[in-house]
Amino acid sequence: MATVHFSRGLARYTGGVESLTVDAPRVQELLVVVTERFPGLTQPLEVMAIAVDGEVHQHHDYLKLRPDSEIHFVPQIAGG
Amino acid sequence: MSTATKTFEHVGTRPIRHDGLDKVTGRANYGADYALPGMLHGYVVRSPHAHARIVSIDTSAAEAMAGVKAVVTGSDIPKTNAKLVMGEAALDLGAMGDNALAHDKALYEGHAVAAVAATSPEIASAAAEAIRVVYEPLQPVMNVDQALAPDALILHDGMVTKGRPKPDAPTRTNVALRMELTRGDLDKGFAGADVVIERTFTTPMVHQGYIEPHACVARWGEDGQVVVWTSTQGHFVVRDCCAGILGIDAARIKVIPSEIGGGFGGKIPVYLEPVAIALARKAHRPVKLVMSREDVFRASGPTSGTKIRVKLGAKKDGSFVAASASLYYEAGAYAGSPAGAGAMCAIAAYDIPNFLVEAYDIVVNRPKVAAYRAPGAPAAAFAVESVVDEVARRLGKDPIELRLQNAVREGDQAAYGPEFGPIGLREVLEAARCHPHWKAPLVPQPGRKVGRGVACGFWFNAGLNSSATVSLSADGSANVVTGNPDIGGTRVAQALMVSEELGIPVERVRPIVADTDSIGYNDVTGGSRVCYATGMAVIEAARDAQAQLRARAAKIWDVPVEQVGWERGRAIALNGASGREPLTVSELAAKLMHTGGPIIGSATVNAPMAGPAFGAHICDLEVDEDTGVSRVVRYTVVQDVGKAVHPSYVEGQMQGGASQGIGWALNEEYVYDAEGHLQNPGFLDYRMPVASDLPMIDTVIIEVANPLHPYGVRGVGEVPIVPPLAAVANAMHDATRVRFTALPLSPPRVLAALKQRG
Amino acid sequence: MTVHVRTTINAEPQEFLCEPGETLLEALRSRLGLTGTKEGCATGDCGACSVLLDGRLVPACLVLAAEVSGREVLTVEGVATGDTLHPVQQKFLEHAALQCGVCTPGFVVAAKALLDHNDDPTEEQVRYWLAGNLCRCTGYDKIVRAVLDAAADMRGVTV
Amino acid sequence: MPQTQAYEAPRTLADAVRLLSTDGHARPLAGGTDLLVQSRATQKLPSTFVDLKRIPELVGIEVGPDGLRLGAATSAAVICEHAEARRLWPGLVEAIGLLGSTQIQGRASVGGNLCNGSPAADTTCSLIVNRARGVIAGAKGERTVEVERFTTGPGRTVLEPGDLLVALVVPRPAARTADAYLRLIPRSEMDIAAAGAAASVTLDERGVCTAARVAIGAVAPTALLVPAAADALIGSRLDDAALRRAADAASAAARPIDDKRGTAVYRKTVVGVLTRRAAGIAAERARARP
Repeated sequence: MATVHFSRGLARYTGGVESLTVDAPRVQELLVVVTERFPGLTQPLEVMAIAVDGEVHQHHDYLKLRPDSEIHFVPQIAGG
Repeated sequence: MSTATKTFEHVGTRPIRHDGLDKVTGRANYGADYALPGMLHGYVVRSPHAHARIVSIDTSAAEAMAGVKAVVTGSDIPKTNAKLVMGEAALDLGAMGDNALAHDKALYEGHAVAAVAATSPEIASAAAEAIRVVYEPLQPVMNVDQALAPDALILHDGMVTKGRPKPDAPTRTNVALRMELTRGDLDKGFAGADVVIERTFTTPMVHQGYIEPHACVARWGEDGQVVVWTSTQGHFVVRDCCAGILGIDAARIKVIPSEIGGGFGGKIPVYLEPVAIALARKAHRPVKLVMSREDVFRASGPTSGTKIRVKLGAKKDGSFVAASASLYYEAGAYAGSPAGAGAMCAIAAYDIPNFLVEAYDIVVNRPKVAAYRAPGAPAAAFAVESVVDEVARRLGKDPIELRLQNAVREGDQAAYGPEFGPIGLREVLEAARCHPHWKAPLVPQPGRKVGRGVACGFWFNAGLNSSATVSLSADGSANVVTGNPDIGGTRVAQALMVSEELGIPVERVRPIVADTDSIGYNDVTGGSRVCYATGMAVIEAARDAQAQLRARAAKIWDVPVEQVGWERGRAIALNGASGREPLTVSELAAKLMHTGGPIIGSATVNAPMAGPAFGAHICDLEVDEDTGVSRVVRYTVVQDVGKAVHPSYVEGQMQGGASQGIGWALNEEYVYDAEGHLQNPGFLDYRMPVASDLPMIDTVIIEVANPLHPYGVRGVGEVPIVPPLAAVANAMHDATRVRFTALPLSPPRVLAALKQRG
Repeated sequence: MTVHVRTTINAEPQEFLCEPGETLLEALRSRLGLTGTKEGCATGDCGACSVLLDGRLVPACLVLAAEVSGREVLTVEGVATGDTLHPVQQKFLEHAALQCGVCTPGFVVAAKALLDHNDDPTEEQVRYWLAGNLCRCTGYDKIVRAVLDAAADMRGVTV
Repeated sequence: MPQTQAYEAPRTLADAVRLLSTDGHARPLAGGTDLLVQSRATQKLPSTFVDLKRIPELVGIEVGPDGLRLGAATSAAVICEHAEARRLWPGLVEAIGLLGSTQIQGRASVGGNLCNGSPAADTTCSLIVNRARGVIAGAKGERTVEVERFTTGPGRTVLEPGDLLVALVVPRPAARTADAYLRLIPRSEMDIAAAGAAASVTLDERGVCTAARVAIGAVAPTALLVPAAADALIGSRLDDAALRRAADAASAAARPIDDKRGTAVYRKTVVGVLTRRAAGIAAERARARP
């Protein structure tokens, strides 16, 4: 079960839930579970990238998750 | 081999760049240097209004003029909602197309509304004057405060604030995005602080200031094949943007990059290219478009003006316990300021247990901002590093000590999310503390006050996608081909990497920047990613070639390939195949056709991560207290670069970034009147530093290897523009005891503050 | 009324026709194919179009092409002697005094003009002489060093 | 934009005057550093460029017993190379040396700087304090005008259609007389003055100021001669108190505006500072003179 962490900002949309364990093979499936559980997160997550085990990914849908994966949502970086 | 102990033969040397000879003799071709047979000259008609509805455009008189071959308006650019994923961000092709030629509204002074192509520049400009545009002027929204006012005019109907819950009812807003970073308990954190400093800072909109104006030539072949010659930081992005905006297959567009006369982020967006293609399609002839310097200032590139509130709490011992910050960034005419990146950089250098950083992206009637060297970070660092300086003074602490005490280290979770790997912030700060500059006494000149300031800066750096090929010639020379325009010496760095891997002298390696048809996809030259990510592709391509060379040696020696090693540019026989003399690349190359034909090594990398980097700058500033005129008299840049491939060009990046930051701090700013007309669209009154404004800029290269790169390379180019704003302002405070919260520190502003101080 | 200009450019006789209001910069670039001289502003504020007119440093964007009749123009293309680079050019390469390189032709011409009349300038003299040449990439450090080194080199040659 | 129809390079003053007086849209071209920039910016190209630089009276610098004669189209670079002029009018030549970059120096002329009519023109204040006069040729013959009366408003001068500024003449300074000019720019180079001040002072054998002229620039529609500032200096030994009184008089005389180059408040303040410093430098120079 991967663990998803919600920052205090995001926890406003989860009713205060700060973490959640999800059984999902990949990020794509994990996001489905998370947004079904907390529909209010859908818009806020649009502008976030995902850090899986400390690595930030912009294109994350097919990223495989380990049972002990830690997932954080972080802002996207624009330009460069 | 660990990168820390890795020794290099070629990397770290300072050979003459391959493209240098053409550049010192005037032979190198930049964007405006191309001319084709039958080429037409284009002219872009631009809005004189900062905000206006376009009622009608009558092009008939222009079209009827002799020599006019095509006229285009917004109606020639399809409206689209398409997005293009470019590296880290999604580009809004609809906004980009609307920016290239306005559809319904002119959103800033200088917004392109029509364009003509004619047989001479004179006819084109005369025809442009004959185009009748009827505007319905609207009240311009020129800054963050005006945009957020309850009765503010709305730039874009239907804008919703991303990052906020979907509104139940339609909202009217100029806020395109809100995001935040939080950790811990802010109230508790501040409650435990002995010192709390809170201030609000502003920075002006500034321009990248590249010396070469935007320029391109487009040809629409009768077979439907489009060729574009252009000065850009990323020709693949030009191709994909033009394809998306105009609805053409990307494969039908070939973009040939010229040499590029500076970009700093400002030559990532497309402005002229879709217009030139649209004109060329109508005219059936090649079309050249060149921006004037005024066009460049009015209608391309600036970075956001900002308003930033920072609150920082520290204990008496110096440890930071809480921070909050609100960052408001002007996006210009369309969503997409670097507010988010600013927020993520704001406190990235420090380990603070409790924080809340929020950022707002706000549209205003100014040109759409483009990336500018560490976009978003300099303004945020100006605010935060000024407050850190104030905390140090309040606590009576050395400002470098205080920063060291709170500096993030490997294993810390960055404020913006991930855990830091090996980073060099502490090494940088230690080096700054030990530098003779930091210890030198300040010597005031008669009639002048002198002060010293220090500040840190952080930038993520980017990885992204790169392709490279290394092809070997029978004489033992090699070409290394990539797809990243070389703005500051990346070609010679890539050649050095090939030399390192294959043992070919660097002058026998020819680095090439190939067009979009001739090399695989490359993301832009930006994000300080070329030496890092494209460098990785080059190294992998060279290693691919090296593996093939080993196989050829195995063939020559008639041994299994496992018995062939590679050492200092030569194939060597390993145990079991001893007694055979090593074969150099030249010797192997001479036998290419007998051992299996040409060798081409190739690689494509998709690097999701890069090594983040930190710098610290020390600034000595003199100020004439009677006039408010100040000069930077000594400046030192210390930066972790991972590994300097060509140290001269690494130093050059550090010096150049610092001088841009000094200009931002002291004199550069967009000056608009109340109607939204830019008052200083030229180099005379947009005051970039000139040679006599600056001292020599000392550099200290720190090398904390980046484990993600085979040589330990980190991005270099962006970090050095982050600290100067605060370093200069902190020096100004040291000299005058006035805390400046608004940039630039222009003489009138400084003198006014000194008078107020008394 | 087209103007017929007979002049000398980079020590070679040149003839061309131009419009009366056309600048030397426009004529060099679009009529004579001498695109080494760059346009950065067209208002005399950036120095990218620096050329020598009868040995005097001028901005080609503020000279009419018609004015150069009977006079001598030197552009960046004429600074090297055959395959031998001028010391300023050589030192720019050695010191990595260019990044994007678009300001480089103007700097080369301006620095050559300085060293033509002062072969031992101070750092301050170099900085003020070159204040009309904008460079946005380098922060000028390596440019100033290259010019000082070229001056030393030239003194070494002539002494 | 209407195109320029002709380029003329007359060899005689008479030809130049004829060309300019027969075509109201013809414009004289000296260095072109203002004319070419403005005609592009305003999209108003002259019908004919009348290049003055091949007319002998218009180019060249001479220092004689009566003083200095500057051909109006002489480039700043040529003037600055004239050692005798530098020695006699150090402030004036320094002001001329401040006209733009090295490149601009190769083109820009004092005549052009004056005829452009900018209140911020660097040379005007120095010409005024040195009692320079402009020699004007026109269809009706030649006349001379004191430089302080030459400019009548921003971009406006006493020149009438067909008039041509031929030269500037500056009388030789009296004994123990010297000048200085300072301007305020945000950078170290390449800017238009936010304020400027020139001073010329004459001392007697005991070091008492017997004559002075002070002029200030960029703080009013035209450069201003400030008699009150001169009066503050005359009779003093040019000590700090006198210099400060002159500074106050200059600030009081200033009528600046707010614009992109500085605020009115700022300009009013710094023009005093510049006056004080310029007068101080002029005093030092005068003291060093026989």
